[in-house]
Amino acid sequence: MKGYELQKDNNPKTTPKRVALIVRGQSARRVEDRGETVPTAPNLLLREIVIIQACIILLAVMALLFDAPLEGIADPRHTPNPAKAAWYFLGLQELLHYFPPVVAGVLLPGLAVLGLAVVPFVRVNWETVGFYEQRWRGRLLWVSLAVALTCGVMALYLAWPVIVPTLVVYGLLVLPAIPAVPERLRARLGRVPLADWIMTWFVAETVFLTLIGILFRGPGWSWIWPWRAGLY
Amino acid sequence: MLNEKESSNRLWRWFGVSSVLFLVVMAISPLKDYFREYRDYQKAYADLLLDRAGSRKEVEEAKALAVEIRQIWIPDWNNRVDRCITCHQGVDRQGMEDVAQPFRSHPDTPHSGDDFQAFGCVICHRGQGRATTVADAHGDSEDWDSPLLPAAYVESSCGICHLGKVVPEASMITEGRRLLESSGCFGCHDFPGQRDWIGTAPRLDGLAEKTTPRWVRAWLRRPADWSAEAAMPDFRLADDEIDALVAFLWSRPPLNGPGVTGIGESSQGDYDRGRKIFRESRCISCHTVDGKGNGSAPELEKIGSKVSRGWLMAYLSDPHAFQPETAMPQFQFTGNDVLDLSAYMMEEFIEFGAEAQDDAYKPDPRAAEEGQKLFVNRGCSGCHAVQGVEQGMRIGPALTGIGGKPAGMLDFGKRDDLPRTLPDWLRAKIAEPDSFRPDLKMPRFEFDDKDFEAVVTALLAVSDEEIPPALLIRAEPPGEPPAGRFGRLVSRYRCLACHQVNGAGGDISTAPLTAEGSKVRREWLEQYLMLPTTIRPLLTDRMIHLRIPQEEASFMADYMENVYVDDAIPELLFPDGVPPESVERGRKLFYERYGCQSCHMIDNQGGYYGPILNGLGARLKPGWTFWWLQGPQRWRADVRCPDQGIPTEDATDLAGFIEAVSNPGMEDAP
Amino acid sequence: MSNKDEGRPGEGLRAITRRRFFQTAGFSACGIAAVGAAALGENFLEPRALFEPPTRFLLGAPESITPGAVYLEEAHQVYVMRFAEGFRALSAVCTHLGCITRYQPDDKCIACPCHGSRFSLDGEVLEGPAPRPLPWLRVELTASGRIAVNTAEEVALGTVFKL
Amino acid sequence: MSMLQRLTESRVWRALVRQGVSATNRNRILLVMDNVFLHLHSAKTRSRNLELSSTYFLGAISLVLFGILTLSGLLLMLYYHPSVPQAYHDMKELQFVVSNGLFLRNIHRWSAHAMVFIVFLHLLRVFYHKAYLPPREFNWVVGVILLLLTLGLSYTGYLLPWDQLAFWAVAVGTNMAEATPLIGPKLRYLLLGGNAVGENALLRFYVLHCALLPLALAMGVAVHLWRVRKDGGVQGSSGRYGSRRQVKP
Repeated sequence: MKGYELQKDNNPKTTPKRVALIVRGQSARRVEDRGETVPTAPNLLLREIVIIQACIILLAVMALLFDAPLEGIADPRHTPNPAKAAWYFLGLQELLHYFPPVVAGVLLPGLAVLGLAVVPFVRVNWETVGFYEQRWRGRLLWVSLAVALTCGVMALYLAWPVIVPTLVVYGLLVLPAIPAVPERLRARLGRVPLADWIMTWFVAETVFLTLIGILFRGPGWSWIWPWRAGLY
Repeated sequence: MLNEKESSNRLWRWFGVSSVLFLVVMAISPLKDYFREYRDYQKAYADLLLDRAGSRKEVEEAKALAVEIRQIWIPDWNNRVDRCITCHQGVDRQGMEDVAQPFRSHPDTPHSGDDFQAFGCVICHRGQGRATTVADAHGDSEDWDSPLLPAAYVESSCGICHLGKVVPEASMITEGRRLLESSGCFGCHDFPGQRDWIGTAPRLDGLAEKTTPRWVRAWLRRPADWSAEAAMPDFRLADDEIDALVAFLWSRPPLNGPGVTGIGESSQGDYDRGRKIFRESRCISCHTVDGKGNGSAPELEKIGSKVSRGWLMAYLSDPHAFQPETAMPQFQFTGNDVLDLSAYMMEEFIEFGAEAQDDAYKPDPRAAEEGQKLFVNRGCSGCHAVQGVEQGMRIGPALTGIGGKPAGMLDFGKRDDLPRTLPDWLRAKIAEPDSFRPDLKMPRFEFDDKDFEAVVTALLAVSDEEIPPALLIRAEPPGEPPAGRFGRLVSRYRCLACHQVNGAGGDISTAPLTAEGSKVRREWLEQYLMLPTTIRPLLTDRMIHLRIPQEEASFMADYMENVYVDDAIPELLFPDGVPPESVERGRKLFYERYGCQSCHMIDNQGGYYGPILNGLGARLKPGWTFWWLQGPQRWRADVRCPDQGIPTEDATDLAGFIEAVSNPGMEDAP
Repeated sequence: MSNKDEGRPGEGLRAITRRRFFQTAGFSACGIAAVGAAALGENFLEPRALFEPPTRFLLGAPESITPGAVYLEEAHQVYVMRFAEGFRALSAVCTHLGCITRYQPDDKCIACPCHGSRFSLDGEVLEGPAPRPLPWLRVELTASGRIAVNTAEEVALGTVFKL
Repeated sequence: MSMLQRLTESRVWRALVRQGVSATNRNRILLVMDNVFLHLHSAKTRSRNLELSSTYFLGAISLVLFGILTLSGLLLMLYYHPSVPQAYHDMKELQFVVSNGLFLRNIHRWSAHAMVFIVFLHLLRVFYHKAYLPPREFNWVVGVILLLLTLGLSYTGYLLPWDQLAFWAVAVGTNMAEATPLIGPKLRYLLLGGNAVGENALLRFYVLHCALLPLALAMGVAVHLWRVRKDGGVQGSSGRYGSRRQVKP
C-alpha cells in the first residue's frame, strides 16, 4: 500500500486487533485506544429510546399544531404565484433564477453531489492540518484566485446571492493572515483545515440561497422583505 | 461504578418521563378525532327531535340516531360527495321550518327530495361538500376557492343546468339573462353556450339619411339622457372621440336598400288623420309615449327630433327592410296612411328647445379615419354593423367560466375596499369598471340595484362546472316556426313577438296561439284579425291594429282553425244544441255555487276583473269553455281565474249556460 | 457529585425505588401506548364514510315488469319475478360461496356456475353444496308508484308482494 | 403471581424472551447479541460515544424518521388512490372523514421534512468529525447516495396529493431534468410517462415513492449500518484537528 504505513498495536488490553492508518506527511502516531466501554444495554439503548420518543413527541406536537399544506386541486391552466417548491429545493430554485436550467438544474447540483461523493478520495480532505499550519502563502494565493474566478463568473450572471457567502467565508479564511486580528481568533481559525473551509463554503451557499428562497421571494419571484410583505 | 449507577438512574428517569409524555401526546389526536365538530351538532339534533317528538315512535327514532357521517354520494357525477346533511339533518324533514339553522327544513323549491339525492347540495350552494367542519364546509378555508354562495345569488345555480334564456320559477336569473342580452354584453364578451342571443342594435349605415349629427352627438354623450330606456350603455366618450365617431358614421355611403329619398321635409300630410291612425294602430302597446307602453319597443316621445321624415316614412312602409330582426310588425299602411302618420309623429313627438338642425355637415376625412379606429377599439362593432367594418370582433375577455372563478385569481386592481369575493367583484366591475384601472374600456350600464343583482346572478351561472348531459336543460328548442304562406304572414305581422306558439315566441300577450283553433270561432277570429277589439279592458298591452286585408285574415283564420287544435279540448260539446235544463242548472252554478259574477260581467251585470262574458259565445267555442272551467291554469300557469275543482258535469252545464246566455240564438253547430 | 450520599443508609434504597418507579411508569406508558396504538390502528382501518351503492333501489312501475318473467337486476344482483300471486325478489348471490347465479330458462331453475348448486324459482336448494335457500328480499311500492327492492332486508320465504 | 411465574418460566416465553431481566452484565450483552433488531449494535459501546456531542444521534434519528415515514406511509396508502382527481379528494377524505387521517398525514409530511434536514445535518456532522476518513470512505459514498434517495423520496411524494403545489413543483422539476444533456428529454418522458404531468406521471411517482425508492433506501440503510459495524463502530468527534502547534502566519 503506497502512501500508508502499517502499524500494529500489540497490546490487546488497550486496543482490539485493528489496523491503524497513518496519513502520509504526518508523524506516525499510535491509533488512539478505544477508550472505556460499557454494555450497550441499557446505556446506549435507553438513550436511543428516549431520543426516539423525543423525536416522535416533537413531530406529534408539530402535526397537532400545523396542518400539512394542501392547496387547491391541481389545475394545469393556472400556475400559482409564486410557485415555490419544497423548502429544501428553494436553493436550487433560486439558482434557476440566475442560470439556465442546464447549469442550475443539472451542472451545479451534479457537481455538488460529485464533490460530496469524492470527499474521502481527495488528498486535501485527508489533511487534518490547519490551513495556516504549513505552506499557507502559496495556497492562500490559489484559494484567492479561485474565489475571484467564482465571484467573477457569478457577477456575470448577476448572481449576487452566490457571491455574498463566498466572500464571507473567504473573509474568515483570510482573517488569520491579518496581524491586527486578535491572537486567539487567529489561532482558532488558523487550525481549520482547507477541507473544512470548502465544506463550510458549500453549506453557507446552500443555507443562504435556501433562506433567500424561503423568506425573500414573493410573487413573480421578486425580492420582498418578509416583515413588510409577509411570507409567501 | 456508582457514577455509572447514578447515570443509569438518570437515564431511567428520562425514560419514564419521556414515555409518559409520549403517551400523553399520542392521545391528543384520537381525542380530537372523537370530539369532532359534527358530533355536537348531531347530538343537538337528536335532542331537538326528542323535544319535538310527538309519539313513542318518534322518541325511539330520535334515540336511535347514531353519531356518524352522512353524505349524498353521486358516483356518476365526478364522484361528488356532499356531507352537508351530516349537520344539516333537517333539510329533508318536514315540519322543521321554524327551527334555527343548521337543522331547518329546506325551503320549497321546484326541486324536491329525490332531486336533492340526485344533485347534492354543493352544486347549488357551493362550499366544500366533503368537509365535515363548519368553516371548511362553508368554504371559508384558504385552500378552497368556492365559498358558500350568498343567499341573494343562489338562483344563479339554477342557470348552471337550465341553459335557456328563461329559467322557470327563477325570475332573478331570467331577468339577469335578459339584461345580459338586451345590454349587448355579448358584443364585447364571449359567452359560452349563449350564441342564440339576439342583438337589437341597429345597423349604422345610412345614418346621414336617418338623423342628424346633433342627435348622434347627444346620444353618444350619454344615451340614457336621451331616453331612460336606452339599451346602449354609457361609453364615457370625450368630445373629440364623439366628433370622430360622427365623422366616421357620416362618411359611410348611403344605404343601398330601401330609398329614403323623395318625400323630404315637406309639410304634406293630415295631422289629425295621422293621430287617428297612431291611436287605432295601438302603437303605444309597445312603444312608450307619455310613460305608457310596455317598453318592448323604443320610446317615441322625441322621435321627431331624432329622425328625418323621409326615413320615418320609409321605415313605416317597410320596417323589415331596415331591421330584419326587429320585432316591429309590418303594418299594412297605404301611402297616404304613412304620409299622415309621419306628419303627425314629426310634429307631435319633438324635443322642445332643441337647436336648429345643422344641415350642411361635411365629415372631416381624418377625423373619420380616427373614428373608424375608435369604432373598433371601443367595441362599437361588436353590436352595430356598418359597411367597411368587420363585425363580431369581441374586444373584451371571454367570460367562459367566470361564475366559478376563484376569488384569488381575480384582479382587484385599485379596489382595496371590496370584500374579496366573486359576487362583489362582479358587481363592482359592472358598476364602476374604471375604478379598477383607469384605462378599462368597459362602458357603464344604467342599472339599478335590482338589475345589478340580476346581472351578477346571471354571470355567476356562467360556470364551467361539468354537468351530466342528462341533467342539462338546454335552451328551449325554438318551436318549429310556422311554414308556408301562414309562416310568411306570421313573420310579416310578427305575431310571435307577442304570442306564444308551442312554447316559442314572446310573452307580451296572455293568449298563446297553440290551441287557438279549438278555442275561438273561425268567423270571430277573421274579424278580429282585421279589426281587433278589446277583450280584457284591464290589460294595457292590447292587440295592435295591423290592417290585415280580408283575404289574409281569412286565410290565417282557416289555418288556425284547422292546425292549431288541441285534441284534449272537445270539438263539439252540444251537438244538438244546449239543453234547457243544462242552462238552468248552469245558471245556478254560475251565480250560487261558483260565484263567477264577482269577476265576470254577464247579462250586463257582474264584476269587471275578468273578461266580459257578454257575447262570449260568439268568440269562444263551448268545448273550450268546458275545458277551461276544469282547470284554467292548464292553459297558462299564471291565469288568475281560480281553479275551483269544477267537476265535469258542472263544467258542462256552466259552459251551456254561458253559451246560451252570452250568445242567444247561436247554434253550437259544426 | 453524589459522593455525599454514598454513606447514608437508605439513600441507595430510595434511589432504587425511584428508579423502579420510573421504570414502571415508562414501561406502563409504553405498554398503554402500544395497546392504544393497536386500537387506533383498528379505528383508522375502519372507514367512516362508505362509497357503496344504496341497498334500496328502484325499478320501474309494476306494469313494466312482464308477468311470468324472471329478470336479473345485475347492478344489485337480485332476481325480480312477477307471478300471478304477486312480485318477489330473490338474491342472486349463491348461499354457498357468493358467486352470482344464473337463471336457466330451459330448466326453470337458477344455477350457480362455481360449484353447481341449483335452486328453484322459490329459492329452495334443488341440488349441490349450497347450504341455504336463496334469501327473499323486501319488495315495496314507492309513493311515486314504482317498485322498490331492499337488498339489506330479508323476508321470510314465500312472502310475495301483492299490489 | 405463580401464574406469572409459570408464564415467565415456560419454554415458549424463554424462547421469545431469552435473557431475562438485564440486571447482570452478561444478560445486558446477551440482550444485544441475541436480538435481531439490536444486533446492529456492538455488545459494548465506547462510553465516549454516549455523549450527545459525539454523534448527536443524527444517524439514529434519521433511521427513526425513516421508520415513522414507512409506517405512516403504509397506513396512508390504505386511503389513497393514485388517480386524477381522486388523489386530491383522498387528501380531503383523510382530513374530514378518516380517523386521525389528518394527524397521520401531518406526521408523514413533517417527518419527511425533518428527515431531509436531519440527514443533511448527519452528513455535516460526519464531515466535520472527519468520520469519512479511511476505512470509512465507502460508507461516506453510501451516505451520499442515501441523501439523494431521501431527496428523491421527498420529491416523488410531493406529487401525490395532486394539489397545485404538487403539480407545479413536479412540472418545474421534470423540466429541469429535461435540461440534462443527451438523456434529458428521454428522462422526462420516462419519468412522466408522457409529455405532461398527468395520470401516468402520478402513477409513476406513486410507484417510485411507495415501492422503488423506499426499497432502495432500506437496502442502502442496511449496507450503511453494516459498514458502520465493519468499519469499527460509530466514529464520533475525534477531537484532534491538526496538531496543537502554534499558528504563525
